[in-house]
Amino acid sequence: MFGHLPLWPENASTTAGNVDALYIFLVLVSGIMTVLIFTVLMVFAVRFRKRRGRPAEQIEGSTELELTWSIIPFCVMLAFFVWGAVIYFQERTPPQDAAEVYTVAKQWMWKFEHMGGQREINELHVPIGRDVKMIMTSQDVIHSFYVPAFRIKQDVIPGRYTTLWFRATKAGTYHLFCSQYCGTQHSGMIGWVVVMEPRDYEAWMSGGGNQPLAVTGQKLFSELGCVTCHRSDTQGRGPNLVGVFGKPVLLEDGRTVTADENYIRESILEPAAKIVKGFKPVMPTFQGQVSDEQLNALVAYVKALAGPQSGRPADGMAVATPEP
Amino acid sequence: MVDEHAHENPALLHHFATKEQQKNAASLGMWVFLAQEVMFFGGMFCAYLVYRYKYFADFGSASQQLDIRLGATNTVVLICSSLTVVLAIRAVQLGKRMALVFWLLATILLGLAFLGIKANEYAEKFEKHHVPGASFSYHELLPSQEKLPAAERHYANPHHAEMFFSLYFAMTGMHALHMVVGVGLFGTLAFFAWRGKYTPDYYTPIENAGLYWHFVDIVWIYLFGLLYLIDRHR
Amino acid sequence: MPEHISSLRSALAIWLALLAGTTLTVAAAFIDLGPFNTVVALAIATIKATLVVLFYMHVKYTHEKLTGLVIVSALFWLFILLTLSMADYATRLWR
Amino acid sequence: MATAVVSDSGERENYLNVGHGLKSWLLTVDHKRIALLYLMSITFFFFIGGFFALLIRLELLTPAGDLVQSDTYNKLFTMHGQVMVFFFLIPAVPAVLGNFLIPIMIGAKDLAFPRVNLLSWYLFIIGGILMIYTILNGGVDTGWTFYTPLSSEWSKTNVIPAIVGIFFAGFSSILTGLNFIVTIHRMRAPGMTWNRLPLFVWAHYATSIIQVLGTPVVAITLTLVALERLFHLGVFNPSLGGDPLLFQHLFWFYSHPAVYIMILPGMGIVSEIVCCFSRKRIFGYKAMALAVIGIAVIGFLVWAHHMFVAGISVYAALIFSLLSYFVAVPSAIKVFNWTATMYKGSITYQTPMLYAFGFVGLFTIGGLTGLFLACLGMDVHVHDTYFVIAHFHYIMVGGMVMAYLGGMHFWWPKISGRMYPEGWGKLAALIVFIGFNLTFFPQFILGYMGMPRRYHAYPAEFQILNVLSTAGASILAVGYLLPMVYFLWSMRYGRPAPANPWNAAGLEWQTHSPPPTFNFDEQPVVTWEAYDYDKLGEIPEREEIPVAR
Repeated sequence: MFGHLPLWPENASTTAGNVDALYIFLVLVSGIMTVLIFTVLMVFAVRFRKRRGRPAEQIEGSTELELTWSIIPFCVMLAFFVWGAVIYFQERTPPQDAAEVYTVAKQWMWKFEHMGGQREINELHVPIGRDVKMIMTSQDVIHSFYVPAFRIKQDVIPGRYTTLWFRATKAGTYHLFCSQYCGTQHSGMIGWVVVMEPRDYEAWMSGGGNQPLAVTGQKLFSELGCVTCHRSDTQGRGPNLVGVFGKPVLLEDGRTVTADENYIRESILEPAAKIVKGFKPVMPTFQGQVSDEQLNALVAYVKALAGPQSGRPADGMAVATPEP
Repeated sequence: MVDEHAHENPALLHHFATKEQQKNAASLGMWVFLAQEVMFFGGMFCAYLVYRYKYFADFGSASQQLDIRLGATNTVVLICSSLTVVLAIRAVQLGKRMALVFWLLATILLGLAFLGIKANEYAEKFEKHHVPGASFSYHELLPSQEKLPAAERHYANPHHAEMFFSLYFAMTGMHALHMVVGVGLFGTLAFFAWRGKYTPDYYTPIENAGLYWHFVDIVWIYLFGLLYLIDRHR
Repeated sequence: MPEHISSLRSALAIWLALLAGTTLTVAAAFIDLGPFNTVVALAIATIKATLVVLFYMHVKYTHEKLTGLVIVSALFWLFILLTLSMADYATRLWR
Repeated sequence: MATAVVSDSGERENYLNVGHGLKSWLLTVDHKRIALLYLMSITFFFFIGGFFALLIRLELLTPAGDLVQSDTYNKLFTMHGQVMVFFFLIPAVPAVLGNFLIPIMIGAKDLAFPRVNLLSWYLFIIGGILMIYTILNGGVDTGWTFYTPLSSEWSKTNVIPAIVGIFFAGFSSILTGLNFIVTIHRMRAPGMTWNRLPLFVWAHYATSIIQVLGTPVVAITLTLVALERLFHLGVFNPSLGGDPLLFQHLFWFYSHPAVYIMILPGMGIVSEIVCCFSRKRIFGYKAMALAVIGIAVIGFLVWAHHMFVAGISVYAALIFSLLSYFVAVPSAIKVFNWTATMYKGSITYQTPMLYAFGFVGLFTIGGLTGLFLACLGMDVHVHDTYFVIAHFHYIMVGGMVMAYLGGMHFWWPKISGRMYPEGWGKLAALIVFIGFNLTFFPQFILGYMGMPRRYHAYPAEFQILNVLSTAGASILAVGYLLPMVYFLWSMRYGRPAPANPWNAAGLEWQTHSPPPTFNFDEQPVVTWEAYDYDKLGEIPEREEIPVAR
């Protein structure tokens, strides 16, 4: 856009345009303020330079003036705040039907797993025009998932999920950076986000013949014995998990929580933390027994159990062909 | 030469106009120092608050592993030491030198008693493997689980119990460190008091050390409530 | 400025009150008051602390307003630290 | 001039010639001598930190990480940050100029606790020695922010010595602040009411509040990190359910207000300079005094704007974003009132005034870009990029260091008793201004383009701007070396300074240059308001400045 002198990152997501508009607004307003102050400073400096026979004229101050130049800028700043907050809320509210990518960050690489079971390292393929939700955790220190072309960023923290979403608008290959300092190879923890036309993306997804993530999760679910208690009828010792995801859950202590990814993750690792009403705290912890990847698969399976009507489509399963 | 400038009254420093100004400055300085101490402990109280909120029941379980009798004894010991400090200040105000020395020594003794009991508690934690680190082990019920049939009882998350003990050691450790400093301070004061340095006219160091001691007492009052007394009824 | 010399009686009275507070708080800990156990424990601790500050630390007798200002500032800053931190933790699960 | 004590050598006795030998300096309780001890120490650390900065800029000249290893680079920016923040920026103005001037400005003989003042210097030196030990022993690579769990579990470098060093430096800072608070409350000369205090003193009062109430929180927080490394007390350990974000909350509770520890004293200096070289009373004294206190208090309510993408609750983010905008109000008042002070003044352009101009301009840019970062949607994109680097260097280097240099020039005649060479001073100020902007302005653009901070190697498209930045840094280095050279030169060859070379208001100009040990020959009694430039007339021309003696 600006020839060889780079001033602007690529604009490749629905968010990017909003952030750019806000940025231009901020640059304009603060530019005007800067120019104003600089001009006044310089005019005063020249006009009121020392001249013989013209002593300084003492002025005590003026409360009206001071109030004026506090209140007006403050109102402008409130506009900054509101605009910024609106964009932030959009960025932090993932759409219901987003495709999901489970992400595990570790020193110093990004590991992605799509719903169809495709795994990637330091490269993320996404289609144009499709909401994508990243569900991320870290195996060691804090990392940060940053795609400048999308104007989005989210720290990735050990011990819990953080999420982020975007909708790519332009095919191309864009930088993926780790923006939270994470040790020796911090600047090497980079990769590419490859945005593809939907048709190319379908082709890419169907290649390889992976097992969908939810199917991996289903297998784990039986292997680990979860299925003996979490039965699909009401006879199990644990709650029936069908249709649970995304719904409010009433707990034994009277609180209500929403069954999101972090809740499911916590329930696997720390079953006693939030007991569903009417159940006994009998589930053993799986901390240390499942890897972050396996945990992701289990979460994906529990979400798939909720079925498409609750929002999360099983399209990852639909796109990919299960193993023969 | 600064030293040559010394006044007749050795207690009045050169840069103060009056003794009253000097005394007021010292007192304000001490209070500002204590404000700083509030925030120093405040950082740990903040951490405690966050984790107590997140791991409510596990903290309750871990708290019950602390010896409430030793904790209560220590509270009483500290309260008594606060009284002896008050009596020491009263003694110096009335110009009773030996009484002053006596009450200062009594304070030191009570301070040492506190530290002794604390050391005993720490030793017990080592024996029970309740010290955070590789050897930590914890297998205790959550509060109010004894009433349930054995199969349904639930145990506290050992990781969160370890977090409780991390905070326990950090908070009581920092407090004990302040006690050690206080005992040293009072030792010095007792020595100078015995030499007759403090008079009804000049006893600012004793007053300020007293403020410090009372502050450390107050911190303990909160630590006792927050570490020893939670979820005891279950 | 006339120095306040605390009377033996008031010193002992406060001492007894503090001991009573300790007994009370231990006793209260064993009674099930629901969520009020913490409230009661902290309230008693605060009463004890206030007694120490007012009487043993002579704040009640001082003519110096500054001491009060320092104490209030310290508590206010502690309040900022605790509430604004909890503003994050308490609202994390909101949706 | 009042009769002065004359020493054996025939010179008037002052704090500099009152005693000789190392012992008379190392055991001094004179706030002016302690200020000079601090001056030497922080200058040393400034050049160490600056050396690291130059190596960082040299490495970033090319996209590939080809000058040093990644680990070395990480240590360079970590130690650049730690040395500059904890061992230069925070003590710089308070411990040097504040220490020297506050007692004189309020008409006192010394700070309230001279021995505590000396103790605080020794604590600083212990901290400094530990920091140097850390550097010589292979450095530390956690970033100056010590984010857990990197610092508590994963880093294999000298985290504990660095933390202990910073702990000592922190307590030195607390004691300085405590001393100032008590001094300003208790040691004011007769007639020196709160409404007559110079804004420099007000600014230091506000700074001291932050030092006393903020520093202990970071002290205990870093101690907990050290305890986690030493004894596995896992307060921030994620595998025990510890929340890494709690560390960030506690760290920024201090470290955001710490920015105001750096900038508020600078604001105080600029108020003094702008008034003197405009021959004007400050515009809106009360608002200016209230503004510094306001910044100090509100500054404690905004810390989590460093954590908008860290995973805090969106509602908390909203609160902190809104509160952040409240700091902008008193900051705006400061800038506008300085400008208004110049209106209808009689302005001259001596070196200190040039630095003050630079400060107001660069602080404006730094402050306004701060609004970008407080703006939630904007911050998500530019957080942890070079935009942040540029922003805080505009505040800390463009703001605080400019003010510090301005103040050093302004009060150098008072401190040393000698005039600095004016021509060289102006040249250096110009070089610093140009070098600074060339170094840091390109970084705003780099940041918006998305270059993350703390990157050893970077994609090639960022190179042009990085080259500009490195070029600027080399100019900046010259600009910083020059004053050091001519200040040293002037101590021997500079023209002896009269008591009040600027014909300035303020008690510090009514005593000798350099002042006697107890600051004044007679206890001053204040009967005038601050900045009574209407009674002082014009600033003398260079050649009109009377030669002392």
